[in-house]
Amino acid sequence: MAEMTYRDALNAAMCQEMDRDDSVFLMGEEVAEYDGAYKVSRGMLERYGDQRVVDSPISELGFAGLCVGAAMTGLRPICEFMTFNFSILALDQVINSAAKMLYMSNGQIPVPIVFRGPTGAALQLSAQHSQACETYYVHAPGVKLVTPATPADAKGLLAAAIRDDDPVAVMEGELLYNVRGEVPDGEYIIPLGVADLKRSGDDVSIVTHGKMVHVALQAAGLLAREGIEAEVLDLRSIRPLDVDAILETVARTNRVVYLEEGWPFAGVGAQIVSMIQDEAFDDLDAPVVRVTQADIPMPYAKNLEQLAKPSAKSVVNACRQVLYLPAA
Amino acid sequence: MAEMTYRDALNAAMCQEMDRDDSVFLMGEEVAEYDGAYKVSRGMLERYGDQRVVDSPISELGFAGLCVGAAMTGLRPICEFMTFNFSILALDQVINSAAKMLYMSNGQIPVPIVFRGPTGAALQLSAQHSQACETYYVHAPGVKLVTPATPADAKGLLAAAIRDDDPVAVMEGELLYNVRGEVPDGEYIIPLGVADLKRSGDDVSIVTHGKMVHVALQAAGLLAREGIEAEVLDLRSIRPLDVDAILETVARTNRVVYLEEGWPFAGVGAQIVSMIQDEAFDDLDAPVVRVTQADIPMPYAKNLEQLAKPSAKSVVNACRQVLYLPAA
Amino acid sequence: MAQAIGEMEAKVNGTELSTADGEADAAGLEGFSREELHALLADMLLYRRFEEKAEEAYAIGKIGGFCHLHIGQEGLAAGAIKPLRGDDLVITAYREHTQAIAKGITPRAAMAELYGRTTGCSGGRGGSMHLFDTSVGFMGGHGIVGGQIPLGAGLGWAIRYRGGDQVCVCFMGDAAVNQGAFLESLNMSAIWRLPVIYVVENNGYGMGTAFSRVSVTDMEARSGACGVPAHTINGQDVLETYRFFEDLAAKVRAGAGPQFVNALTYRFRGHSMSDPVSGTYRSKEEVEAHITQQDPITILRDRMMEAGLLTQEELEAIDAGARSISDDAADFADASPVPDPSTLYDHVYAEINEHGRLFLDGRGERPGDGGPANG
Amino acid sequence: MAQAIGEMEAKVNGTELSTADGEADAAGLEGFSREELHALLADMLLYRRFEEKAEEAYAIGKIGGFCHLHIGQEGLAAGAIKPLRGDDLVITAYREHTQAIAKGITPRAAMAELYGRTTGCSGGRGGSMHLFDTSVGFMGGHGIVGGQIPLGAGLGWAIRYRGGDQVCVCFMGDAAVNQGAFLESLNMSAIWRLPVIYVVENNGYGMGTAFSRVSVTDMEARSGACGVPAHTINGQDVLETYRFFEDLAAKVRAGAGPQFVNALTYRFRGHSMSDPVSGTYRSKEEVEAHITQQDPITILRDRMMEAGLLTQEELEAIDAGARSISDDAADFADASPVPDPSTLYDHVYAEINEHGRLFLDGRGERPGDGGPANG
Ligand SMILES: Cc1ncc(C[n+]2csc(CCOP(=O)(O)OP(=O)(O)O)c2C)c(N)n1
Ligand SMILES: Cc1ncc(C[n+]2csc(CCOP(=O)(O)OP(=O)(O)O)c2C)c(N)n1
Ligand SMILES: [Mg+2]
Ligand SMILES: [Mg+2]
Repeated sequence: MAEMTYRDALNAAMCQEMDRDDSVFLMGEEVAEYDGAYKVSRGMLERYGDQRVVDSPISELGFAGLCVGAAMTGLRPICEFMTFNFSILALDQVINSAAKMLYMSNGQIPVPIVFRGPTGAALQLSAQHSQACETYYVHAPGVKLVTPATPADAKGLLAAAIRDDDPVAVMEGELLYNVRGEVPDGEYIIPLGVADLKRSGDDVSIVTHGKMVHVALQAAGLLAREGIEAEVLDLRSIRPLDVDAILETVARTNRVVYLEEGWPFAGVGAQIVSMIQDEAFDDLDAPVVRVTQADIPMPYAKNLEQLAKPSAKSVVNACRQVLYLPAA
Repeated sequence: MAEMTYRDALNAAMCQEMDRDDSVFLMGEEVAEYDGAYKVSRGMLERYGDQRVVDSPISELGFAGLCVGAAMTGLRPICEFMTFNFSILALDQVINSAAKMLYMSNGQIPVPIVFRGPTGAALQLSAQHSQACETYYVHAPGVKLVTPATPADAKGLLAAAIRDDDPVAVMEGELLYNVRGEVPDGEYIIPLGVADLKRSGDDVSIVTHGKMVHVALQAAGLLAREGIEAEVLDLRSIRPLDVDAILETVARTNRVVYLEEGWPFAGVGAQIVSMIQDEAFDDLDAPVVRVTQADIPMPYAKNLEQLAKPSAKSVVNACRQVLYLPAA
Repeated sequence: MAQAIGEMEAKVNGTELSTADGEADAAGLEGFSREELHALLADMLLYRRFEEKAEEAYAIGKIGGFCHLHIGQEGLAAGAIKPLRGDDLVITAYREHTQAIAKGITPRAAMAELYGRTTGCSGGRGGSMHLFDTSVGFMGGHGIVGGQIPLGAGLGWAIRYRGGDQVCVCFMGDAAVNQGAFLESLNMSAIWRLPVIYVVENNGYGMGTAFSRVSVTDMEARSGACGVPAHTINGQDVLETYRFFEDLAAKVRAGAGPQFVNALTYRFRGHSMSDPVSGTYRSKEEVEAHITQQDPITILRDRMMEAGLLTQEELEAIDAGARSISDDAADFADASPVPDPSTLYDHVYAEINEHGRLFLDGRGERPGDGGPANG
Repeated sequence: MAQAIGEMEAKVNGTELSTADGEADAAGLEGFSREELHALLADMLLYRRFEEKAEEAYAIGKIGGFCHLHIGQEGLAAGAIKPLRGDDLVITAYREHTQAIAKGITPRAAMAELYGRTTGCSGGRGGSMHLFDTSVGFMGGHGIVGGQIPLGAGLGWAIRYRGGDQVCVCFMGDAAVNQGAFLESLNMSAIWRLPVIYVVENNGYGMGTAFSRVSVTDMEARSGACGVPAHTINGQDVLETYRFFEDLAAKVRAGAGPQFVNALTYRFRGHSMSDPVSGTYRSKEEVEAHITQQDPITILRDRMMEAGLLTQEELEAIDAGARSISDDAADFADASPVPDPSTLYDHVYAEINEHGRLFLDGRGERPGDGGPANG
């Protein structure tokens, strides 16, 4: 175990996989000479050379498609989007090529590609740079999605994603890159599809993913002061989804809040709620409450942005709501 | 009232609005000289000239963005996608420009644009040409979406969409274009956000939208033979959403099936189920069951395609399921 | 400026190989053995008969969906693909039946795919627009206009990455050069010197839109922005095309970097089976003139006959062979089983995770149909 | 082939207007009155001081998010925008503060937007990357690289549709020409002869990537594929730039169709406030050399002084004016109110429907925050 940042954990996962497998390469804007816009690929150009760590032009559709094409031959590209906001330009290649290729070709052409980069809001980046993109990636069958919240998860999930034979989106967070935590040394893999109980509690379940895990833990801390014990279930993987873990926490607490940083309409939370009502209808003592970004383009002004983002306070109040307690 | 096809009703709506407002124009692939790939714009080139009915190059991102730019000055473009499958290439302009412009500009720049064309599957068009695209359009606040199922709705909703000051996606269906029905003469507008009860019944509610309305009605017919009276609520508009109408039908029958042609994960149905469990938790006698396309890329083979699409039989069985009856 | 269809014809007619000119014809055959000429003729006739068979099958509902025939453009399937090596890669759009056969997919496997049968090269899942066979280097069959262009760059990237000396040939229609993906892919190919030959099958139209209506430049100009060298060839002359690609592939193999080929050709049928052959966008006369004067099969046949390298009997025998292969392919397809419903969910993911649920169709069973789901 | 920064410098230095050459300088002032020269100098100094003020405010946390300064490129804001008419339209990317001011947004409204205040030109909702003021024809401020290019084509379309004689100037960075949107937009502009001037602010780099690393062609070649005429100008020479745009706008107004301008310039600061000024991608020396030899303000100042059209005192007065306007803008911004939380949901939709629910934040109230929702 060593303490390191989330950023360095991602770097470690890429290096771990590039060391053991020549078919892995990294491509994206500023990943090589600039060491990555957020320095995630620091030192990798020097270590692996410019054939395996490649600065692309600003051509999201093109270089994502190029990476998919390379993956069609069995290479394992890590395609970095500087942020997932920009990947909306590349969605056609994600959905129509990466996601559908295996099926259309009757299993002949797996596409072992990783799409990675930060999703969601950072600080005051305004409407076009603050979007959480999970829904665009998980709606289509054929794509997997993981959202590591801690350095250890970042290392284990990214490594697993690189080894996976399917297209996997790894959604990180600009605000997570500096988060520090213990990370297992050596080869470390976390299988996709396994949620992680980040905190136990009997009274209410906060189910969440990605950087909202930290907001959930903060909220759980506040609730504990009031004597309410919240469980925090970090899905870690949205597709595949650890349905059993969700159903277990529902059965345990009978009260659920879903927390995510993206928009509500047809968001990940909508799917989770729909799944819970379908499979644990009788376990619920109250409707699941969703806490999401306000249903608006992200405003620039600091005070508005803060209001628009989910806060620990809003999660606390949502928990109180499912417990039929008045807002704090 | 005149009987006409859905195709002609769309044509009538566009002509009605182009006659009364010079700022409306139509742009898209093959809309002019070819009369539209599906002949929706038949005769319009002759009637309005090549400045208002414009064949675009195959440049979805470009011409959608051009239309958004034109709308920023107050023009009212109708941007036809030959099918919405191809609009995935244009999503950046839909989401980052059209949907966010008004908010980013603090209300200075409305974007009164219509995006229209067929969504979803037709017959054996395989994986890349059979996708229902609703989720990609409704996830982002700032965009509206309507899905007319009948010729009358096609006329009234498209006309309303053209007059609306916001970006509105009008999702049609290749398999609907030949559907015939009574359509009101003269100026005809159906306000966005008003669902339509296409059939009344006390036992179970089938809530749906777009071309699935016809599958729902077929299923209701089959159920009636068994003495089960199903209500068919056609949402018509997904955003704005007629929540009251949904809650009313839930309160009346206490049993709901959501039917859509798209994929399940984070689909429109997930949002509707989530909303129902939130706002009508105690009205439900059974979990809402969703009937959707199978969660796979659409296969080409006829038998597989049929299996992958929602069928009247699958809707009947879903209705039986929420009534706790064995499958038929 | 605009490369109107008239101008295109002028170019096509302007080559030495006009059918009216016996001497030039003889010259045009140079470098091909009798066997080679017979093989090319047989290939193109097979493509023609295969497509006609598909047309027939479509008319009686054996084939569904969109079906885009290559009739009239066979010179490019044979001329551009036959000179390639088996381990070279081909990727293309949706008008690809004959290209698939040229690269090595059997007529049976191609036709069975059109019929949606398990014996099809994509197991019946892909259909007309999505033929695949990695074992012969045929990488599909793609339906989004321009979508295959970045993929083609990626295939080239992979070849270079592994240090191989294969080439990738990436076909597209003339309308595809207006997609942004074209610019992005050619630019990346240029800066990384990828071994990719981009070929525009320039039949003058994207559906009902003449190229001259959506471009003010000639096709040749399109790749210049990115510094990819452009070449224009007469795609109706299979021998010119063959020689050209033999040469160009060798150069690219040797490290010449990406190339752009503007191959002039003409589509003899409607855009797809659902579209009329002519209409406001092109006259019946225009189509007729091309069919009579610019048929790649007729052009080669006449030149071989004039040069005494083909007799009427031989021609009939070759054609009979082509017909019987096509008939056999259709019979084979018709007799083949449709996919088993139990396979509906196969191949959505390569790796079925041990953990979590990948398919969200309910709790292990879809309502109604009883389809499976990964629980 | 590649347009390396060295070559770019050679071009910039190769113009007649080298600062070392007194005679050429005098000639370069021709056609401008003393007042006009003073005004241009004052404009550019204002842009410089405004950006320095923003830099300062960012450092102390008054401005947040991404903040991309135009320092070094002011010649283009003044030279390309000042010759335009009030009703002409400008659209651009995220490095747009000075362009916004050039088009008529007040320094107060611009600065207040950077501060996220209600008095900002976008009410505090847009921020640094999204300045808007339709009343002066400034159409934003867009953050997706290349995203403004189709929008610019659309503005041109609207002008032509209405039969107006305005022009639209659409700015972009050098890296944006690698986006597919560039090809698609220029092509449509060409086929429909839209009155749009596409201007590349060619500062040689997209973040840390030299243009020569992502292009094998010169910038001039980029618009040729679509048949849009290309021009290269020295953007550090505000007078050359001004004259050029005066002329070009007149031509476009008269129906010359779309144009492409490669304006050579240089960024004196890091890509954004979060990035270093120099690094592995460009040396300290390179930056220094440009700052000392290619500052558009110094170049104009020296020439005016040499020609006896500017005294040191006048310069100081102009600069003091620029500083005081910038200080005033910052004070104004600082004293302005932040947006009222109750406006959070305003302007998501223009038309709040009478029917149905548009905002899905719960049942009329968001959990926790108590924000409103349209019920
Ligand atoms: C992105 C996209 N837009 C539109 C279509 C519909 N479409 C299919 S083929 C076609 C015309 C393409 O013409 P061209 O590239 O010249 O190829 P050709 O059909 O002539 O072989 C169109 C518009 C599509 N499949 N994909
Ligand atoms: C589509 C997209 N990809 C990536 C980015 C991140 N990004 C912002 S600016 C920039 C560099 C742009 O360089 P250039 O166009 O030359 O403009 P300059 O910054 O030099 O003015 C990048 C990569 C973005 N905003 N949008
Ligand atoms: Mg064509
Ligand atoms: Mg630049």
